[in-house]
Amino acid sequence: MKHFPAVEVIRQEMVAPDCYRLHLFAPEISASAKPGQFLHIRITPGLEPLLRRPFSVHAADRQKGEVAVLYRVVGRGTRLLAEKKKGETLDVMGPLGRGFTLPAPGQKAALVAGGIGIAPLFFLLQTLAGLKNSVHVLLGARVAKELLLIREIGAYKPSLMVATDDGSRGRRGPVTELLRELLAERKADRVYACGPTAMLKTVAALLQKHGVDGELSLEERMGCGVGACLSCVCKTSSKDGTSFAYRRVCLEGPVFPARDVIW
Amino acid sequence: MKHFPAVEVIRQEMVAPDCYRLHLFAPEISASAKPGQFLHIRITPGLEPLLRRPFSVHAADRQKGEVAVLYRVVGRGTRLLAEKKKGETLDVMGPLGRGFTLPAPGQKAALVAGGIGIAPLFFLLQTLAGLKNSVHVLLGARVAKELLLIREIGAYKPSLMVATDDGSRGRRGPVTELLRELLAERKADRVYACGPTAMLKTVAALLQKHGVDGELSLEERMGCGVGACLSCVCKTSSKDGTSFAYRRVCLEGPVFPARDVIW
Amino acid sequence: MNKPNLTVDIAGLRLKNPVLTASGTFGFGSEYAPFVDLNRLGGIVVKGLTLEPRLGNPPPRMVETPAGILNSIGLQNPGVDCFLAEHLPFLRQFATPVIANIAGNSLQEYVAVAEKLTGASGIAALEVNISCPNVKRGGLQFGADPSAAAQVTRAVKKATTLPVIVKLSPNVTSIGEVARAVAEAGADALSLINTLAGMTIDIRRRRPALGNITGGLSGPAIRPVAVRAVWEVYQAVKLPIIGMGGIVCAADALEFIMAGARAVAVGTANFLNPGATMEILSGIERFLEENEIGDINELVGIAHE
Amino acid sequence: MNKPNLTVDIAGLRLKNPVLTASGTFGFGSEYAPFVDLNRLGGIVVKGLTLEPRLGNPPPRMVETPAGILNSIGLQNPGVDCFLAEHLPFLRQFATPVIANIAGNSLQEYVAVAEKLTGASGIAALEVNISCPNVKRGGLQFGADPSAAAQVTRAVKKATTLPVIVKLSPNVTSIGEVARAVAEAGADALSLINTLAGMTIDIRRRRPALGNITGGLSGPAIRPVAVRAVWEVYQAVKLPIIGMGGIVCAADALEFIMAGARAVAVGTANFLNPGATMEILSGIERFLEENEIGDINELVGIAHE
Ligand SMILES: Cc1cc2nc3c(=O)[nH]c(=O)nc-3n(C[C@H](O)[C@H](O)[C@H](O)COP(=O)(O)OP(=O)(O)OC[C@H]3O[C@@H](n4cnc5c(N)ncnc54)[C@H](O)[C@@H]3O)c2cc1C
Ligand SMILES: Cc1cc2nc3c(=O)[nH]c(=O)nc-3n(C[C@H](O)[C@H](O)[C@H](O)COP(=O)(O)OP(=O)(O)OC[C@H]3O[C@@H](n4cnc5c(N)ncnc54)[C@H](O)[C@@H]3O)c2cc1C
Ligand SMILES: Cc1cc2nc3c(=O)[nH]c(=O)nc-3n(C[C@H](O)[C@H](O)[C@H](O)COP(=O)(O)O)c2cc1C
Ligand SMILES: Cc1cc2nc3c(=O)[nH]c(=O)nc-3n(C[C@H](O)[C@H](O)[C@H](O)COP(=O)(O)O)c2cc1C
Ligand code: FES
Ligand code: FES
Repeated sequence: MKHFPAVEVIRQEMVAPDCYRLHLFAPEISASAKPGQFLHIRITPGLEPLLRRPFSVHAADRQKGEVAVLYRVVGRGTRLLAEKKKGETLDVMGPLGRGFTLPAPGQKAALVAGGIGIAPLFFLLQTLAGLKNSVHVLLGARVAKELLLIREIGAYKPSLMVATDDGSRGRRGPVTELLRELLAERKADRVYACGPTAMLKTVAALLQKHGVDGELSLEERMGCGVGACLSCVCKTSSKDGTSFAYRRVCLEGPVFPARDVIW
Repeated sequence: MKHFPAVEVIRQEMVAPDCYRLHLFAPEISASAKPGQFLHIRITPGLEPLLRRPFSVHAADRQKGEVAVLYRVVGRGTRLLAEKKKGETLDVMGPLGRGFTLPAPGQKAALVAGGIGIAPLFFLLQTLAGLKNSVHVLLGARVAKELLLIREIGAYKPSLMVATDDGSRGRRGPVTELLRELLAERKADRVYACGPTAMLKTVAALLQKHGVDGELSLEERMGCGVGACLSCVCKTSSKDGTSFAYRRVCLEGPVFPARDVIW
Repeated sequence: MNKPNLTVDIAGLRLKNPVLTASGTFGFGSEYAPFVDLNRLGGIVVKGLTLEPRLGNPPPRMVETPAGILNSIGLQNPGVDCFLAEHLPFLRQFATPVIANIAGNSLQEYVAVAEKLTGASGIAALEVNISCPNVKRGGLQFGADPSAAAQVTRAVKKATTLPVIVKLSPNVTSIGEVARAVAEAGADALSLINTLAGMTIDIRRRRPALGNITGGLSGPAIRPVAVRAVWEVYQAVKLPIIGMGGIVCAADALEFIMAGARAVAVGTANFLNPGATMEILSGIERFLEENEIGDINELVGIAHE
Repeated sequence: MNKPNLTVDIAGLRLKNPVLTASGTFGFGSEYAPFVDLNRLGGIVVKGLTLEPRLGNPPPRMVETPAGILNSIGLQNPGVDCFLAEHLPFLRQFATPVIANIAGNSLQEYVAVAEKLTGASGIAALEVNISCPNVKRGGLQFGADPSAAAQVTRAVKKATTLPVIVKLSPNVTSIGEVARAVAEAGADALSLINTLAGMTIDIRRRRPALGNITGGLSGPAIRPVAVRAVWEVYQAVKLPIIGMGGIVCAADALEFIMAGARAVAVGTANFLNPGATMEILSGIERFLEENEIGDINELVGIAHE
């Protein structure tokens, strides 16, 4: 069973302007979730908004039976979610979808996060901490105060590089510039990226250019979240090589091999 | 202007099981409301429920600029209303509609309330307290614990009689039995009634039988509350004597002369 | 930047802004006068008028549905003569065009009502309701069939010198086809949509909830249907369109305008918020300013490009 | 009291209860298997099948509307052969009838798909989709016209020995007329309604929000339209009806049943609540018990009495 109609809110905290982290008590989810998978949350029992909202699993504490999601308030659903308080319950489906493929032993991993894209990558970082791979984290945002969770990322001691659009912290420019250099210097064997579409597109192009493997966490409007409604599709290369196929972000994704995505 | 988009809740109290009294800070309404008029309240800024809900003005404190409504939780809207807390605001239109006609000097008034029907009659009682008319209050409910506001009614020192369906307090049977006796003893010159449809129908029949004037506060599903949509109509005798006419409860009512209503 | 232009021309009628009231939801104007500055409205469309007074349908006449309401008023109105004598004089005080919505049991009745209104001073246009789902006759039987719709249009056009706006029903297989027929018959403008036919059942009583059994669905629930209808009619005919159906805020109104409506009408939203028309009007103005658009007309149908 | 009877007969098919899944909202069953006991469903109606695989429409394919959603999937499906080879075997494990929803670009295609499914073991009935608003051909062009609808019905009836359920569109002037035509052509049952044609516009981009411009509206918003359609078709023809459109709880399902539906299908509600079908089923059972009704069939069409 992956449907929990009454998951308890343990706490909710604002981590940056308009950015919240919600901790839920969900031992089954916590025990089985893999980095890159997501939760499909019904924010209200009413009809406003009607649909569930998907959020990546951002962290899991198996001891305590907790999972967290990290999200930005962008509309009605996330605004309502931000009002949830300790002790209230949410209707949660999950973990859903296909997560990241962990690097092979010895592979150097690079995690590229744009803005709220750090959400699933943080969980990946947590998981990689148990392995021996070397890990780069490239973190981008528009301005310094929107760089999320720097201290907490630091705790895992990756090689951390930062970029902001306005140069208010770290490199000035898009985070993909950091990746470009990393790849040029052959410091990454496997790349994981999550962020705005334009960023992911650049990442995919860089990976192709350097012949490096990587995975992208995509977003699309979702209905069911389980593969039944075919609304969340993205364009991917088709298996038989002809034309293309629409694949479901909720079931065949949200994580896709970068080279499969057609932009 | 009779539209106040942000009326502050002063306090809300439960006065009986599922029965609440809501106090609002609304000086203009308080200053102008007449007994029998109503407020049209938008309980949520969202679309669930979509329409406003009408509630009679139950009390007004002009000194403090407060008005109160007394209501029973019967569905979605009233359930949400019961959750409103001090300091929250509500979008209120009012006072709306045509209220009760006060008795002429010397007339003996009888107020007949079934259940939550005491809501507007309490405000009438408050108002009559300033006049010299003798006042009977006939209060009915299914069981003793649903008899509303007995103590507060008592404070105005009317002649108070009580009936319950199960006889758990006062006379056993419908409150209209009390009215039947009162009218037979010619103790009322003018009758005011509010309550379930069946009760109002009996009141109207008794009034006709005894040739006594009276007014009834009616309820119908409302849209606009201001006379524009024609959804809240009740069947009344037509002015030209032929056939009948549908009159708007919100504008020509909610208070109608008992003899005008066609059942 | 200068204030953006909000003036729109509909059927030879100049409106100071594109925000009208929808027929049947704003009475004869006076009901909402304590809540809305009638002078600021782009136009007032009054409740549907018939030749004789009509009693309307038995209550209950309204029931809430998810994000919508069903109504079955059934064209209760005091008749066109009473309207002219008792209600129009009030409306003449305002610098806002009054559009009379008319209905009839027969072609002859439409014509008779149109003639009476044409003589009167203070009527700016006629809106011909051939789409009311709540009356046995005088409504949808004319609107459901392109050739009947054209017939009514021709007859009313002949009977009046006023601009004729024909109000279309969404309860048809092809609203574009009805629009074309009505356009060819000489309509000056179109308004759409009227309510969708619907009903609910009270499962406790095991009976239809409305006294009239079926009713017309309006409100936000039907907005996507209405936007698509405007989109389709915009492609089908060249006539100006007054769009309506579930508009509650400026963003909703802009959807209709971008889909091809030159003006919009606000119906059910008045019940939720008597200030809806005013908020929509100022919201449209703000949108134009923020996006540096000098003239509302630039947005009409822009989503087709 | 004994447990009330929930068994219903549709088109010669005995269903253990009246709660089905609506085509396109429940995939091929396996997707929801982790959430729903497929054995407890009255029936499973699978995603629309065509002769060849279909890519479907470009995204975005879904957008939320007030109390509803618009979708423009466009019949993406792997084709009937792949369904038979890869998906049907999974469904055969369950003691629940599988109803195959079929569509086509042409009469021939409907016939070819029907023939392929008729041979297969584990298909209990065909639901003929002549009402999809999201494809250029193979959908509504057959459902909008009574005689075209009758033609498809006759052709499929001839091609199969399976019970034939025809799925009707609400986007027509008279759904009763289409129902009569389809009934005369030999349909064994009817299902209604498919989605209402609709669209929304993204006012920031000034473009339609859906990749396909228009889509189909489903969910609670359309429920009153669906209930009325069932009501009308129940009066028009004697065939059993599967009712759907915005059902999210048992009370909603009971509305359809009282309006004349012998079974109901749950669509959009699955997305909100994967347990919706199960809750609706137990809610219906509870209603029967509380009201001491021994057989669900007693309630079918009771609101007409
Ligand atoms: C697999 C997956 C994982 C996600 N993980 C996270 C996460 O960890 N943290 C986070 O903050 N967000 C995440 N998102 C995006 C998140 O689901 C949306 O921000 C959220 O649904 C918006 O809901 P709303 O009601 O607040 O916004 P709405 O009012 O619905 O829309 C506001 C804006 O958000 C956009 N939007 C809405 N839904 C989506 C969606 N499903 N995908 C992309 N854009 C959308 C709309 O286009 C619109 O511009 C994820 C999305 C997917 C598909
Ligand atoms: C002029 C007027 C004054 C009123 N004054 C009071 C008052 O002082 N105190 C009070 O408790 N109630 C009063 N009512 C009734 C009150 O408006 C309804 O109880 C309320 O609207 C129910 O809302 P809901 O969302 O909780 O119920 P819903 O979920 O909408 O419905 C629940 C039940 O209430 C019935 N109902 C809903 N609306 C109305 C209505 N307008 N009239 C009659 N029945 C309705 C429904 O038929 C249903 O059975 C008044 C009604 C009118 C018309
Ligand atoms: C209570 C009510 C009464 C209506 N009466 C009329 C009418 O008399 N004539 C008419 O053409 N349309 C009438 N309509 C339809 C509206 O004018 C409008 O077309 C429809 O409600 C859709 O707009 P909305 O969703 O903004 O309400 C009525 C609608 C409602 C809700
Ligand atoms: C995402 C989606 C896909 C659908 N696909 C199909 C389909 O392939 N064939 C079909 O006949 N109906 C299809 N429908 C229509 C549903 O089966 C149903 O008729 C409609 O959604 C109304 O029911 P609802 O409001 O409960 O969703 C689809 C609906 C949705 C929401
Ligand atoms: S959200 Fe339904 S298939 Fe992905
Ligand atoms: S509620 Fe609209 S006329 Fe009374």
